[in-house]
Amino acid sequence: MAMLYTVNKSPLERNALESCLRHATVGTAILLIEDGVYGAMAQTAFTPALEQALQKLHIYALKPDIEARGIQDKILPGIALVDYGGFVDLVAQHSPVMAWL
Amino acid sequence: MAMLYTVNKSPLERNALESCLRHATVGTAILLIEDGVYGAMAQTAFTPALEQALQKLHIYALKPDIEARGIQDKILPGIALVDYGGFVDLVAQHSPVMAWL
Amino acid sequence: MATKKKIMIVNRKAPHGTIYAFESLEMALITAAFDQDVTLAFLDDGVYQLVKNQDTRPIETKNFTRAYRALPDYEIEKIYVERESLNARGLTPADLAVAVEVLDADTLAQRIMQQDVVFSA
Amino acid sequence: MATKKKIMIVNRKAPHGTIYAFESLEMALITAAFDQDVTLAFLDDGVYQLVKNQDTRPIETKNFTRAYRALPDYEIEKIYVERESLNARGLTPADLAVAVEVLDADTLAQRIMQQDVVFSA
Amino acid sequence: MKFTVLVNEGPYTHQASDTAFHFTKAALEKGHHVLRVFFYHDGVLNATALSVPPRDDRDVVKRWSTLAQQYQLDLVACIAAAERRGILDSEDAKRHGLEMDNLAPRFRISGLGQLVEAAIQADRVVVFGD
Amino acid sequence: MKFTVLVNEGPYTHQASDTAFHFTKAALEKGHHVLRVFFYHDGVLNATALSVPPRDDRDVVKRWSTLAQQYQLDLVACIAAAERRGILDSEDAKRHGLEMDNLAPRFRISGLGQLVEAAIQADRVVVFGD
Repeated sequence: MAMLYTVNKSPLERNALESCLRHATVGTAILLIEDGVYGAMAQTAFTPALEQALQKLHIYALKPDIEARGIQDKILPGIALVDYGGFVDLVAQHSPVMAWL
Repeated sequence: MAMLYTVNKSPLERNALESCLRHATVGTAILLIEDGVYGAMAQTAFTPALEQALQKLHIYALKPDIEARGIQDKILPGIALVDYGGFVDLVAQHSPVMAWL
Repeated sequence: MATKKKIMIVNRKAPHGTIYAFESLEMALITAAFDQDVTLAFLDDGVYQLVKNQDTRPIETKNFTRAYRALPDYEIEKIYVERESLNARGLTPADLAVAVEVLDADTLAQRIMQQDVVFSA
Repeated sequence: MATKKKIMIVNRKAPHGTIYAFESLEMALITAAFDQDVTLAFLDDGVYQLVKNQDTRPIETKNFTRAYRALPDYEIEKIYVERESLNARGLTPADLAVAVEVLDADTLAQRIMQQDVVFSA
Repeated sequence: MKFTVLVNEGPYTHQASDTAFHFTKAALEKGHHVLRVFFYHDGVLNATALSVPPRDDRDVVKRWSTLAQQYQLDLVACIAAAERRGILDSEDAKRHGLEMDNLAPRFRISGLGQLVEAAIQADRVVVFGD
Repeated sequence: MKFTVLVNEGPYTHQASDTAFHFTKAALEKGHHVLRVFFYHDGVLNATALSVPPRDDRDVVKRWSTLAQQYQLDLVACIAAAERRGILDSEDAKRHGLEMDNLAPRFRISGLGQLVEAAIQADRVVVFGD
């Protein structure tokens, strides 16, 4: 079964998302939550790293957190948005689950 | 009067020290405290940035925090070590004081 | 207390993930009530605080970001946003909910140096 | 509960600046008492936790780092440290207080995948 | 499916407790079984009975208590983490000679073993923190 | 010289409160005047009367109270930050219909204006946080 990583940190403030991507093997699912959703934005200094990651990983982002931050129109294509129920489904479908805090 | 910046974050986890250095004008004093003292180490990925900063800035590090972390033998030459009393003196000698948190 | 003090509140953290942005805004509003020379500076992830159309109903928290638009009512007129921080995040002043003055890092550094007090969180 | 679970405790934060390293170590020791298949992983700033000769008397906090040396007594034998994290910090296994297995990032990633439970803080 | 949830941060300061709450609620609504929500590190601060948030904000503590009542959810705060941060149940307070306790309804205080035990029994462990 | 100290984080979780304490103590020992130590954000958690740390660790709360007694130091926690985090003095508890309060000795609870006022009067303001 593929595993799920969650990341809740902005990639321009902390190294959590960068380190997570460095440890994500092909087919791993990554869910961006809380301030981690800033990592899903287009046209940022981190965007190239995420675009590269999208080629081998399944990347999701929590829609409630995106809307809270007003960035719904700036999300990279290829990132799937989920709500809290979708978060639960991702956890049920993957194992283990690890939080990059 | 020259100003004092304090930085308490590890430079390999967060962007605080990097951002601080980007905003430090010639002659500014920087005091590394708490996990910020990891930024004072030689031979790390951040060392080149700090060596460059040492050419135009006064960089201090809190000795109690260095000893707590066991890195007293790995501190870059040119960084002055102070204790809590020295911290107080630096604050008295500079204004304003800003914490890069 | 004859002369006003120059007090800057520096915002470097993203909103919502932590409470610092919200409680720093409260600090800014209180400080303004003391009739001092108040400046707000937004840099690094702090620039995210000012993004428009933030809607916190989906995360069920209080939408404190609406209060940024009220800053002029509190006579806080110096609102600086760092150009480099905006650029790194793909943002422009048109993305922000508030009228701000965009400064480059060097100019912002000069403005910090001129303060009497710098608060950060 | 016939079969043991594979439980990994991931340490990515520096000691002393925050309490996570200390309280994660407590978690590791308790987990070991449950007779499971326990692994500790140290990467990113977490590798600083294992540096030898840490002396917290000058900051007047409890020196919990001495307990890392006792990990084998708790039958925690899988202690992985990431090579890339050590290198970026100018550290080698000789700088550490504990005997560890150094793994590169790819190998560590494989070990994470094999777990049933991954704790982090 | 059986979940165990770990909350590492206190209310309001970090979003972790909010996200953990919405995750737990969604899991329960989908019919999953949440064996235990364990509060560690600053997470124990979610268990204070004395939090009084402004009326126009959510009440994080009360929300956990209500969810626990509704679903017979087991909310456990780590005793060692709670004691140093000033969260005590009546027994704990008495043992330390204090006249007050401040544990919120439906929370209980116990050892870290309760986390490990729930992690062993669960199909999934999900961690929320800083 | 006149100092104002701002503490943004709670005890134990972050070193900020430790460093602020050692800084404040050193300033007082050098003969400086510390006008006020203000506790904001999670810093208000330093003011809990219920913290019971292990015997082999420092007692962060008690240490602040003792320093305050020794030097007539003014320790003030922000009321808005304290209420949402469950730190209440007896008056505040009564107003909210709660039977317990948990403010540690020598701390008082007041508004953010106390921080601004002390910052205006001080020669230096030093901030400790996360």
